[in-house]
Amino acid sequence: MSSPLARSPIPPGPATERDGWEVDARVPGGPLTLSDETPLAKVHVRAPFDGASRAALGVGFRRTRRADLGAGEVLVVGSGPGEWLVLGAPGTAGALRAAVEQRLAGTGEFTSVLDLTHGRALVRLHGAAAPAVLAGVCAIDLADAVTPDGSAFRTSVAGVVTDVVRDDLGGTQRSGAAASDNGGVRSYLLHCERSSGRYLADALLDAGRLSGLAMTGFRGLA
Amino acid sequence: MSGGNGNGRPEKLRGYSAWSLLRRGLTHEDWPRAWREHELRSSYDAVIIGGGVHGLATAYYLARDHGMRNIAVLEKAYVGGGGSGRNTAILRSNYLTPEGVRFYDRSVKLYEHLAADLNFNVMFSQRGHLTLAHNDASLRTMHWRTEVNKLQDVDSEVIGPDRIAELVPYLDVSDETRYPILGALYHPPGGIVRHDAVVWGYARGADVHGAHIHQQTEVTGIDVSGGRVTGVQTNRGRIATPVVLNATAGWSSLISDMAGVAMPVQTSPLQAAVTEPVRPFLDTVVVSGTLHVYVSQTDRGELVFGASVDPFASYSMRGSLEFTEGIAGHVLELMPALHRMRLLRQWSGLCDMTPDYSPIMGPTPVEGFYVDVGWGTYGFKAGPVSGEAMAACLATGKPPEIISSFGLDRFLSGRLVGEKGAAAVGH
Amino acid sequence: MSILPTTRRTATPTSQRLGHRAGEVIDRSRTVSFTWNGRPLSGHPGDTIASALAAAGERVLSRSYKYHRPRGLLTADYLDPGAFFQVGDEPNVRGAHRLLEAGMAVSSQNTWPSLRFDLKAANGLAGRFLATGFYYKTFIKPEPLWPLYEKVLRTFVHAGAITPDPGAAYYDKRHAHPDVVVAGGGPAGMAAAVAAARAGASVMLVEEDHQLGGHLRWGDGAALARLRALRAQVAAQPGIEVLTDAVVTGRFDDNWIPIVARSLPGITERLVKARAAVLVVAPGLIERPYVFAGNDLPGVMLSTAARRLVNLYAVRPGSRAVVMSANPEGDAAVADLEAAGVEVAAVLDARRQQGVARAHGRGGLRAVETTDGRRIEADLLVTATGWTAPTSLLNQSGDRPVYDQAAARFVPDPDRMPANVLAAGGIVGDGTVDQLVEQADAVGREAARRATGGSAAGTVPGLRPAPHPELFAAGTGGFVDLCEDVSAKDITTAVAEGYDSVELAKRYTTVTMGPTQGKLETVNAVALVAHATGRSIAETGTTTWRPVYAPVTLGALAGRPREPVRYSPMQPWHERHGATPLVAGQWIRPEHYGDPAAEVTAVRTAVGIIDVTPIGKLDLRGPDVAELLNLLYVNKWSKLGVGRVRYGVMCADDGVVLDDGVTGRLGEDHYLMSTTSSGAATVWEWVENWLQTAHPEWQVHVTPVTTAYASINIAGPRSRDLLSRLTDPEDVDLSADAFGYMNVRTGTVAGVADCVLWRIGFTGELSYEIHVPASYGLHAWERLVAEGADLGVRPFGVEAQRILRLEKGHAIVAQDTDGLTQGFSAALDGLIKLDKDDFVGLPELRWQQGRDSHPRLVGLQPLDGTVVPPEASQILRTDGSIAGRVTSSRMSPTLGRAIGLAQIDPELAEVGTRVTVRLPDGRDVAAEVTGLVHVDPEGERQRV
Amino acid sequence: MMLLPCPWCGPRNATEFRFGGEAGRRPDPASASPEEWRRYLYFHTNPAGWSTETWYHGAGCRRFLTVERHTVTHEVRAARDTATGTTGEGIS
Repeated sequence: MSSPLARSPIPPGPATERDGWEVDARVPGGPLTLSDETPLAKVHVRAPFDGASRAALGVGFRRTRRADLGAGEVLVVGSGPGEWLVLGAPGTAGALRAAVEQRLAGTGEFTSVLDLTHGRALVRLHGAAAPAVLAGVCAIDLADAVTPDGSAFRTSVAGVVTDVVRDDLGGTQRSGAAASDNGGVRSYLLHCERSSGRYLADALLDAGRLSGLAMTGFRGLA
Repeated sequence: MSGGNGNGRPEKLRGYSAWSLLRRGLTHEDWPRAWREHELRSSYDAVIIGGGVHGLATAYYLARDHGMRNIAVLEKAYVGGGGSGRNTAILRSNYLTPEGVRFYDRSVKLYEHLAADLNFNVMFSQRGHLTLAHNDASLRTMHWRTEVNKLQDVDSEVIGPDRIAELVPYLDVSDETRYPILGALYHPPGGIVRHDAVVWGYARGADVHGAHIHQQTEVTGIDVSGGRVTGVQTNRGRIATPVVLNATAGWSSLISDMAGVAMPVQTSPLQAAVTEPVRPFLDTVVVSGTLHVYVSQTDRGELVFGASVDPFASYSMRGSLEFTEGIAGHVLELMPALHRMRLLRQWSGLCDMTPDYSPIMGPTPVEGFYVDVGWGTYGFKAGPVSGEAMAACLATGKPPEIISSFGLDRFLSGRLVGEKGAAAVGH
Repeated sequence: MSILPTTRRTATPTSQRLGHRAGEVIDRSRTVSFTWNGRPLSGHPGDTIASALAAAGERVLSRSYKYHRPRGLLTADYLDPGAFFQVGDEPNVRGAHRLLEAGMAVSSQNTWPSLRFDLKAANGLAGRFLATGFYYKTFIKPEPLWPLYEKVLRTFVHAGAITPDPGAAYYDKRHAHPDVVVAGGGPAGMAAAVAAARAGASVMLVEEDHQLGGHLRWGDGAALARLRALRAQVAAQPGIEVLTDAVVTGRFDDNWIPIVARSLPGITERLVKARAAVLVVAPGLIERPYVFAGNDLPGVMLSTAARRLVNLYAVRPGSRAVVMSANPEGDAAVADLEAAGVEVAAVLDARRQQGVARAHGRGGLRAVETTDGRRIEADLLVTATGWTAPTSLLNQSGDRPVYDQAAARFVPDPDRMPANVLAAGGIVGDGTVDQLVEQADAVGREAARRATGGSAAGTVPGLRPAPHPELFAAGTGGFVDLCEDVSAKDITTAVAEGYDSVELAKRYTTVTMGPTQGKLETVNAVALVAHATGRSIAETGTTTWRPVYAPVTLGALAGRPREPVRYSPMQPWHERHGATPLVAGQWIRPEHYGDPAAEVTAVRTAVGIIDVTPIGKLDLRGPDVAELLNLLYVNKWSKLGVGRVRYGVMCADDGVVLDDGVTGRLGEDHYLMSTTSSGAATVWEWVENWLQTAHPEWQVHVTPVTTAYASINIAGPRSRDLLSRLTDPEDVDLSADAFGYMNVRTGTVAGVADCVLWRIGFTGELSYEIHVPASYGLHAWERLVAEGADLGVRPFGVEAQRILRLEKGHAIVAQDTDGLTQGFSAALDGLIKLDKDDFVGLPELRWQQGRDSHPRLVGLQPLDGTVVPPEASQILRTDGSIAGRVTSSRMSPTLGRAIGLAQIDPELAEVGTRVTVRLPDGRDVAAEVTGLVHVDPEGERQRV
Repeated sequence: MMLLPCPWCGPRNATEFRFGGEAGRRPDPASASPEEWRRYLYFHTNPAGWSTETWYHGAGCRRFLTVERHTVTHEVRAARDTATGTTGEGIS
């Protein structure tokens, strides 16, 4: 029996395989891009919003942080009151879940840790014009003063309930992209129910049509 | 009794005709007032609160058919200023339940002869009414309504995309759309009417038969003594009366509260909008429940749009942007060629929504206090039949059979009316 | 005089283009060709359609609504009621605002057979009889003729036309969050924007015209110098986004401000939805027309129109003019006309009781009759009789304008404005440009302070409206509304007939209801009503200004189509294999793959697979899940063992059936709940509602996992054979003893770990529902298809599933029930446990059972098995009354006969009762009430 | 469109929420009379003024909120998480 291949809901351009996933083979790059990041491990945590678990995860609702919880570098997102989303490298979901469970075990709180890697679609909208594109389909104020780098919020994006994470990437890493004041290039991770993923990606591409938004290859968390 | 039956034209209601128009055009003689102003009496045999189509029609039939002439209609602003002047003027009788179909069918019949009856052209345009089905479930409901309608001799049928395209060439009936049109409930007697004309015609008719119409007269209290009504307080003074009818919309629970009678209603705005005119291209009324939109084109060439009520309790008539965005998006889903048409004006009316999408009509626990309320988004259609039925109810103290399903007591006894099944957007 | 219109004998119009003007906006170095009613003409870039026509000497631009009277330019701006054109397939184009483009096909609207010779103008002769209320008083009898009259009336509609072809257009939307939106880009708007931005606010400055500047643009040299300075300040000031050819179309709750922006590259129109902290309303003033006999003749125009034509477009508006002036702007128009070489035959100074009584002419102005009885030959009459403050945006914010008699206009009431709305410039009062700018500067600073400082509202300097004579109507007749052809006489007639409030008169005459939205007409109409009733204008009051502030296309409001749609992971396979799509809510599902009956037979005789991914799935964790299930389901859950699944039904507290599904216990504190596809979102919210509002003390975590799993039902006698090829018995033992009916297991399927397998039976066959982590759904499906080839595996769609479940008598919520169906009417007698302490819906269900008068859900079979009574066929009693209806029906491929389910009144619900079913074609057929289950009533097939 | 001040997410467009009606109390199902039960089901105060209501922030924090809102002006004077009582203070 061939080992199963995991597929994203967003059809790739030229496809290749990576960590058991079919991914878009293009080298990521371009001034304004959308990439399918669905293969990232996605671990969902529920716990009291203001207790020991929050302390253990190091971040509360509406903020993110990069950390190592014991299974490599991850992005911890305070995605809701008493809800967290932990994003890690493809293929690490099992280890990540175990690491998070272990970290929360000592809190004595009522917690749940679920692997939702296959339950959610995840894309990254990247580039200096990303806020302008997102403003076409999202009512939240994307100004630095309101939603700075490291913000997380859930809202309706093109009619789909979406977790939005502002996760600017360092300006020196990718030439050609304009950097914002704090040195990074505007970048948003958008995360929704898997079955809406294809629609969301299409809607974002459509919203970015006049700005030159193009699909590019898988980037990963870095 | 004076006047006559529903088809008889009382002697006094003549006056408007092409000939008299010509004569006055030549002589430059002014027309008489359509209804007169009167002093507010200190007592009336009955007081009707609300100068919309329901209140005025009730006054008209009460005076004409039941000989009650010492009656007053109290209107806090101007006649027809509430829901009667804010609805989208669609008439139909293709309801779901037998009691609903029978009731609204009587209303359409009265509307068909209303112009002649009132000697006032209400411009009832029976251009046909299409309710589109975009999925199995709504198509099944269309069939259900059709079958019930046919058993009551109401003209309804389910038609397919080809017939729909013939009736409305601008509709996109291809299966390429996000909400494909699978079929439609076609109701030829349905149509649109000039809503203000209905109000004015009834006001003129009620006036001719002796009813007093008091505009700018706001009810501020209802006097109840020993479990029965004794009078109403207004901004112009107290009126003694043994019979009070609450025929308001939007404020119906507040008025009933004045008499100590609780109403199972939630008030929410219903929004509507109109475009600039274009030359006529849409002959039928088009409704899509799935897309929450209804459209018709007036004789002036404007498109009139409506939707479902705003999804929360509110007494605001300020309107909203999401309403016009939603309407425009959904209209263009149905008729993509309309994107260059311009929306000219939007407005709101207040609707009193009941738990079972049916009205509340008849007596209340307070003797002499009657209600004709809870009309949700469908009150205008029922104006004539409600007036006829409530007139009988006020005159006899008992609700006539045709409204027996709509009593207030049904909510406490758990016998709700079954229109809920079809009513999400029922225009 | 060549420009005098407009009979068929008129000579060809000649150019009226003037020499260079200091403030002109046209580019004379280039020409733009277009056609006017098929005739080639040209103008310059920067021309509006109307200015190009006026430059070409065209004076009659349209015909009026009711009487088909010839009309020319009145305001020469967006509002001009005489300049509505059809441009290509676009109707009602504002010809005095829309810029000329090369190749435009411009035509006048509603003229037949031609603009110059309009047959319907005969209506004008009947004008005396077409007076107000005409339609209400005629065509009443005979009744049968009304539809014919109506058809004729509709042919008189004054408007452009649309075509069924949508053509190409691109509309989009954008959200914006400026601190301050300034509505109006005249001197006050520019000054307010600059001041607010200097104070640190982000500002969006919105101007309806194509350039900033307002009235400075058509002013004198000093005004033009001031214009350049202000524009330079705006351009140099960071933090201001300027939108020209854009309009604020409304103000909604919490300063939600839609702005339609045009002239953006690649975009037909964009709707900017701004959530602004503060709105500054600075639209200036609108010049008000004067009502007198003949006031609609081509050649009669406002002073601002004449000045725009001369100074912006270098067009001579006439050759011999009379000017009626009541204000400095009117006086300035005199100077402009003289400078343009127009002979000013007379200036009537309204401040000295001079004025126009009547205008004479046919097809165009020929002479002006003054109030002192003079008759002056002229082809141009310019009026400057007063101003209207466009208070609509303020009214939408809660303000009620008050009438200032000394200034002869309604002005905003500063006490009624909310703290997040301010007014600047001419709408507030009058002054020199310096004074306007000074006030606006202070407003801009205050706006920034309120937007960014958050402190309590400070004071805002006002501007006093300047004294102005009250000039509305000469009393000689004329039109108060040129869009709607409503005359002054119509208003007085309406009042005499009892339509004596502004709102009633408006509705009776339709005054102010046309495309100019009353901006030009309302105050005159109010004045006429006041005069007719003997009340003052202040007592009469004004009508309610409703959104939209300016007409908006449906395209702009709609934007790009954005209707969310959901797909299962197997969708690519379905598309490749010819599935007929079914739109089910947001989901696109396979209805069938060509032959639903054969798909049914495959399930009954071999094995079928169906994609049931849309079935709602909730992951429930925590020690109190069983309590939750006991509360929400009508049946009991406390004793469900680990590894077991159970069917449950939820009702609401009114006893009405809400949803159903199976829930399995995967671990001690871990359950997986399934719901109907359409109920997935509702049930999730329902569960959260009870947890959060009624039992926050319960420890339960709910996570929606509907699309975390690809769900596949494998059904049929060979389903075990098929599934066993993809599983390892060491991991999941499929044998009947190890994995019995209504059990759940977790394990690896087709190499995919963490799958959930339920043995359940919606189809009545041996069947397994497998839930595969969604990324592997397509893989698992393809493996099932490949491994099952020799077993006769066949994919089946929703239609086959409907038949299969109907054969088994399984009700579908919302098909076999409706919005009022309580539990005991859904054949749940065995399931509902009235002995529980509580569950949602318990009291109503107890009372329903006690009454015992409710309809029942039953099986139904027509005696003639070849006749399938369509769903919704009514069941009749002998007296013809309705006793019930067919809720589901199909031809059963398994039984070879028609079967159904029905809701039926209790007296006919006994099994074996014969009933009459009325078919849609009117025929009656006999049918027999049966048990719910038509195939395998004992359920033996699913327990193997 | 009015803004609702979500105690968790901050001010959001009302379209992100679902209106749950006036906040009411469910009678004891064991002892409620039909009339009491149906008053709970169907009869609410429907004021033209301040109203205490339930809203569900379905497109945001997915919490049920108790909101005091004016039904004429749409002004909101208080909003808290129904279960936790959170009013927004102390959230970072």
